[in-house]
Amino acid sequence: MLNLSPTDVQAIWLSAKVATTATLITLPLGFAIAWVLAFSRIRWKPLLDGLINLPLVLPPVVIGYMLLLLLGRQGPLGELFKTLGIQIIFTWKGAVIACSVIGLPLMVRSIRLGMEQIDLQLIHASRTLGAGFFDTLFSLVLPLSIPSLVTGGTLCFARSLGEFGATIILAGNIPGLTQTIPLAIYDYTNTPGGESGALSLCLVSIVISYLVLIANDVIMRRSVYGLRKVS
Amino acid sequence: MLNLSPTDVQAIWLSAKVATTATLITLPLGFAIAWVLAFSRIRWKPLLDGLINLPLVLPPVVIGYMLLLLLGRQGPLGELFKTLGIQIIFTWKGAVIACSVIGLPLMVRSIRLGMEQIDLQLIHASRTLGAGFFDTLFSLVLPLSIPSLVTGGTLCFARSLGEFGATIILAGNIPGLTQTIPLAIYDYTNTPGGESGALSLCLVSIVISYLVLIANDVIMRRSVYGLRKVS
Amino acid sequence: MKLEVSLTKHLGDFSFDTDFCVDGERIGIFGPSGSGKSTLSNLLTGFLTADRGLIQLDRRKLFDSDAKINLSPDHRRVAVVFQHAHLFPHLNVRKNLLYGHKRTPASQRQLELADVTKALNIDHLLKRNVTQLSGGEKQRVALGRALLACPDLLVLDEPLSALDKQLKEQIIPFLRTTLRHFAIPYLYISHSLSEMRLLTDQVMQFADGRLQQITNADTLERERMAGNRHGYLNHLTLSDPHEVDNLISYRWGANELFLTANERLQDGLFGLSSKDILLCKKHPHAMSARNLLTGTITGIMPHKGAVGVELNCNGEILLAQVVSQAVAELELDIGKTVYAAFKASAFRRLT
Amino acid sequence: MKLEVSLTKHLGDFSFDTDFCVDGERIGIFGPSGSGKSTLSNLLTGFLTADRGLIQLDRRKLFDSDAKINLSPDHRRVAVVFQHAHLFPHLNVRKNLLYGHKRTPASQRQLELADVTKALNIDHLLKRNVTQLSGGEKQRVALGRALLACPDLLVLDEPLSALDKQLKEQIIPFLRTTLRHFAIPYLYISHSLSEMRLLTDQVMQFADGRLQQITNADTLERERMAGNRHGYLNHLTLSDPHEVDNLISYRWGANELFLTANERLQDGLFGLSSKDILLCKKHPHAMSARNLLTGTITGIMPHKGAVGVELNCNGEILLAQVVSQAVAELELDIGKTVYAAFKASAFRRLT
Amino acid sequence: GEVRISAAASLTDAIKEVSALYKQSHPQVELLVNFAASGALAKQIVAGAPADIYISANPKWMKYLQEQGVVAEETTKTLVYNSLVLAGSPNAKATALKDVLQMRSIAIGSPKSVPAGKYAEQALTAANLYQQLQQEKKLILAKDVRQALLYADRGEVAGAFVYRTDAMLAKQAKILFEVPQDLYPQVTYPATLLKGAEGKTDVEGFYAFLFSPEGQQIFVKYGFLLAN
Ligand SMILES: Nc1ncnc2c1ncn2[C@@H]1O[C@H](COP(=O)(O)OP(=O)(O)OP(=O)(O)O)[C@@H](O)[C@H]1O
Ligand SMILES: Nc1ncnc2c1ncn2[C@@H]1O[C@H](COP(=O)(O)OP(=O)(O)OP(=O)(O)O)[C@@H](O)[C@H]1O
Ligand code: MOO
Ligand SMILES: [Mg+2]
Ligand SMILES: [Mg+2]
Repeated sequence: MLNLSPTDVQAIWLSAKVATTATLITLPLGFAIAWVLAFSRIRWKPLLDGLINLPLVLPPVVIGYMLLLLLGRQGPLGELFKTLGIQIIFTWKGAVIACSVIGLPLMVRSIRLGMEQIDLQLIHASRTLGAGFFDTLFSLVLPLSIPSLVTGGTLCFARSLGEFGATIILAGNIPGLTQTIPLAIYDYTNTPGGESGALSLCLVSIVISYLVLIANDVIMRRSVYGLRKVS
Repeated sequence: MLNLSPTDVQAIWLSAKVATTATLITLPLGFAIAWVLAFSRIRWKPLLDGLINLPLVLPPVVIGYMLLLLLGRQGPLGELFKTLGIQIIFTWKGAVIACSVIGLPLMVRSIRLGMEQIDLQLIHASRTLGAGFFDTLFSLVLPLSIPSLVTGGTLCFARSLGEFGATIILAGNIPGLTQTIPLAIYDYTNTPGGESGALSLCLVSIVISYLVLIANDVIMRRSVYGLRKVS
Repeated sequence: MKLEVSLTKHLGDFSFDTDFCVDGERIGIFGPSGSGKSTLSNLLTGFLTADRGLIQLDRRKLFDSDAKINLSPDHRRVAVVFQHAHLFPHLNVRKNLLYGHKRTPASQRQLELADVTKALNIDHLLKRNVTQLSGGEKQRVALGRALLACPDLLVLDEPLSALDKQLKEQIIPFLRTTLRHFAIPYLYISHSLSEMRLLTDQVMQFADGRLQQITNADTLERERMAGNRHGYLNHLTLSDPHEVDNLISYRWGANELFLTANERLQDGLFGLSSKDILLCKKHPHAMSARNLLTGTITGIMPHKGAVGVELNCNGEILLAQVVSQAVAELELDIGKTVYAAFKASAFRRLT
Repeated sequence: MKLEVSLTKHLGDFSFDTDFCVDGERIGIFGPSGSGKSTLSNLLTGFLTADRGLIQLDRRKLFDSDAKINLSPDHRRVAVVFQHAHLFPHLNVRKNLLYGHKRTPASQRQLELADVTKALNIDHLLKRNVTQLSGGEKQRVALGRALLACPDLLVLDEPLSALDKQLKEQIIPFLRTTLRHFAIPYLYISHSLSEMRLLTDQVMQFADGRLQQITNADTLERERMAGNRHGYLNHLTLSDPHEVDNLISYRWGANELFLTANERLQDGLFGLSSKDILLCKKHPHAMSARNLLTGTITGIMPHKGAVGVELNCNGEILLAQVVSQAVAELELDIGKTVYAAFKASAFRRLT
Repeated sequence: GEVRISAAASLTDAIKEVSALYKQSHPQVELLVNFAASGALAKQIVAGAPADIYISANPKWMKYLQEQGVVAEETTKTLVYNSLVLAGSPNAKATALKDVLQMRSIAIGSPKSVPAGKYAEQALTAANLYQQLQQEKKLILAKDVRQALLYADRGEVAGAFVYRTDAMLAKQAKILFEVPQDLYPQVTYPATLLKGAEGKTDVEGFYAFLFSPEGQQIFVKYGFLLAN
């Protein structure tokens, strides 16, 4: 039933690689931002909150366009990367950046929802025991946030698997090089009779995300520290 | 600075209407599904979980096509709606359906994360006091889930504001009728000198979502029932 | 109330296997931690389903594995008060109280809000948010909530064990009178014998998921007299108080007793520890103890290092406790007369 | 330890404004709920920042608004034990204990894990998950965790108030000896005078955010004698135990006392309530009370309805408590000699 | 009455202007135009989306609709033509097709899904250039023509094969040369009435206006070529 061409197989590997990398990048980033939003008392918090939410609110294509302006040959960051010898546009790194930006708001909101339930007294206790700010962050807040990190990671991974609009602008649609599953599906759907190819790739996406869901549940069950004690 | 044509203004109203309606639809639906996933012991739970996640995992355009097949002339639901005299495709209702389906996984996951922290003993107490299954659901679980409903609602609303791929397929891109903000932005990017129009619409999106974020924070602060008591 | 239970339930390593039939309104469940008390409570309310067996409450079958009957918790009419109050955090006190009441058919509502709030002294809290209550207030509201559901059976699963001693002492008399007052049959689960004595008529003793014996708390406490730091607590029902100088005089059967005056002038049940009673062979003349009764020895019961001496003082029974040397030295024996001295301040009001 | 505090802090309606300098190792903070005790604790640890003022601990300035000094909590070396243990749920007992220890420079580590687990009797719990501990075990682990951080000052903010009476009584002697043993200066915050008496040398009494007086717990308890259900608790240091028949004989200064034998044979501090002492004008001959001391009255102190009678029994001070009629009847007066009778079972071991 | 038009996205501006003009003389007619990719439009129509007029950017999707039997075939005709050009920076020296070999990188629409990309592939293959470009990894594939143009306009690529009409939208990029028409099939925009729309006066009126000199002139203004 599965009907996969060699470039499709490459697209699958690439998608898995991009989604995984994007998730691994946004996990620490999302954790840090969620921390700031949940605990710190900086003044421009609402601004940060709004900014983080942008990629959720704007159409992905617009986000892709903005990233192109930023990271392109003439963009401010693009020049920086060029001097470093790093090529972002038209490479899989571009896809990673696109997916990371799109997935970040989902990550941040999940982690924050979990973090806001951590007992402040625990943090107080940790500080008085000599743990500094960052020490407390890593030795206490991080492990207690695992359930929400897992949720955030799952959302980000899944969204990355399906991300199309921003990726195609930043990474292009080059089979074998930057073509992820959604882009390959797009190619199929724009060809009369391409349905079966598109369907096969959809199924693969579904299977991958399903595996991630199962992993999610397993980690979740192990890391909810007695929050729900069954009588 | 804002440079809005009459159809842009219509697009803004339509987007607000669509996002609001989609949020209002997915709230009860997401609540019910989250409940099943968090509390019930049915066997096909992982299946349901996977199904709910589909719109997150697959590219929005694909979801749009699937919905088109389902709701179209020959689709199983399409016939049903036709006998009811309801037209979905190429109406704002189509946009609502597209956004609802895309927003649902975000809604479900947020609500579930919150629900899983409700003390089971409270539910036990409610049942022994004579509250039946549904009664407990509405009089206890629902009010205690408000923070996560708010988070889910915010995510769904924001995502609906930005949804492009599924909407354009199901609702079409008809100015004044089904053209939402992302579709209008798409049109502008296909027009010479359309940048300023696109930018204006992006700004409007941002402002709307910002208002929703603020509302989120206000409700949140009022409804976290003493979960975080500052010493 | 007649409760017939015959259940088997396996939970991991633990097995609960019990068979009994009790008839009464005030029943205690006593046993060490992990003996299956809460398991029984959960089986009764329906949060655990037994592997096999039967639960019958009066004429209603709540569970019967043979007949495939298993009423859902909301149809069992068995309410619970847990160790922690578990009030609904989103409702104020009034709404918490009425939660079950609203859901009870009008025909079965035997109490109204005002009755219960008055009895539990929580009138002034009605508009409060539940996070603003003290531990004792919370527990009173939880009790009121359960009472207002007018259940056929109320299960109290260590309702006081999370409270501190002082609060406990305040709330027990309360519980005793309200539970009596509302005549709702209950099962009282606790580790504490003193709670049991005040609140139950019969006690079922559990160990390892099995019923050991059905007895009463008084008997259990006597058996533990020597080990108990406070000795055996005599329960004295005192009446007709009136002030005499700085003291209060009470009637105890045919006797007159004096208590210190930091007491309400009200009839009630008072505790007097067997350890607070001094026995003298001869009348001790001028002595600071305000109470001196003449008693005939009706029983001498050695319990480990201590000896319980049961006295009949004008028809009332008093249990004193002395060390074994004193028995010899005072030549205590059944039928002899001794003087029992105890201070006006030795009493503790129980209700 | 010398602690100098001079702080002003406004929190909503509440204002905390205090100025003191104490010198000692065992200091109590006493005051009603809402008097600012936890506020002081938070100001000391650094979770609240005062509006203005100074905190100086020995030679270190922890806070000085003028000099713009405000050490962060992790640099203050002030550890806290809260009412609820607040153990880290993701770490086992061992890792909880070592949390602060690992973060203390080796040069300042005065204790090792083994010392503390032994003293607190938690050796067997090391591998447990913290959700599997009882309330008392949790609190002991929390204490161990704070001790192992070897702080310059330990703040105990009602560390026992969430425990039940029985556990409290088990843990207090423990606390007393361990805190003594490890010689870490501490502030003990509590509502309970009896805890204060056992654990502190000086007591700072707070009300409404202001320091009322610096006194000691013994004085405070005497003042409250009549109101206290247990009267004033005499603290007797007893030594040289040996068994005599079924009893244990102890030395109390020049006196010999008999205690019931459900006691360890060990020196210690014992409590004897002023209410458990009977005074007789004449020698009462055969009597079940095992202890009869001759005492000279050195003070007569009326407190509301009760009268405290201070006796000198062969050089040791004992406070008895009688009702006012008894004073007249027994013709009590300073300089007179009376007999103090109390039972072998009236004692309570405190340490 | 209502006239519903489903038109390929590349016609957006031209159709908008034609509609505006038509409305001046026919204020009672309500024109509802739906712009999207030709394939998406075709699938919508098959699924039963309401449409009277369909204008595709290539014959492939028109043929698909004919096979589905939803088209009033007798009304199908070519509306306009387009041509393929290379757009790039004004400083670039490319003047003929073979010069692309000297360029840094070239953007084309993905040949699988974008008709313009397919035409570019055909032209380059005919000129024996495609293989070499591919081997040198100089080809950047875009999801549609606009995206290819965007890359050229922003200087991300040295040049992009796009339609003439698109190239005229670029801010910086200029048309460097036209691709010789003999190297690729002519780019046609077929239009048609859909079944059920025949006989509606308003629909037929607007359909005729599209082909009228007034209408056609507007297409020319946006760079389209006329079906002589
Ligand atoms: N879901 C479960 N799975 C396995 N064992 C369980 C489960 N629930 C309870 N147990 C075990 O059953 C035993 C009885 O528990 P139960 O709660 O009935 O005791 P209890 O008498 O109420 O004790 P306590 O006085 O501490 O409340 C315990 O050993 C407990 O560990
Ligand atoms: N963040 C705050 N905002 C306003 N008022 C506060 C705040 N924190 C504490 N208070 C008030 O300050 C007063 C002192 O509180 P504090 O916790 O220091 O009392 P306490 O002596 O520790 O009482 P307890 O014995 O109940 O623990 C209380 O009236 C309290 O309501
Ligand atoms: O909403 Mo998108 O642009 O199809 O990812
Ligand atoms: Mg239990
Ligand atoms: Mg406090």
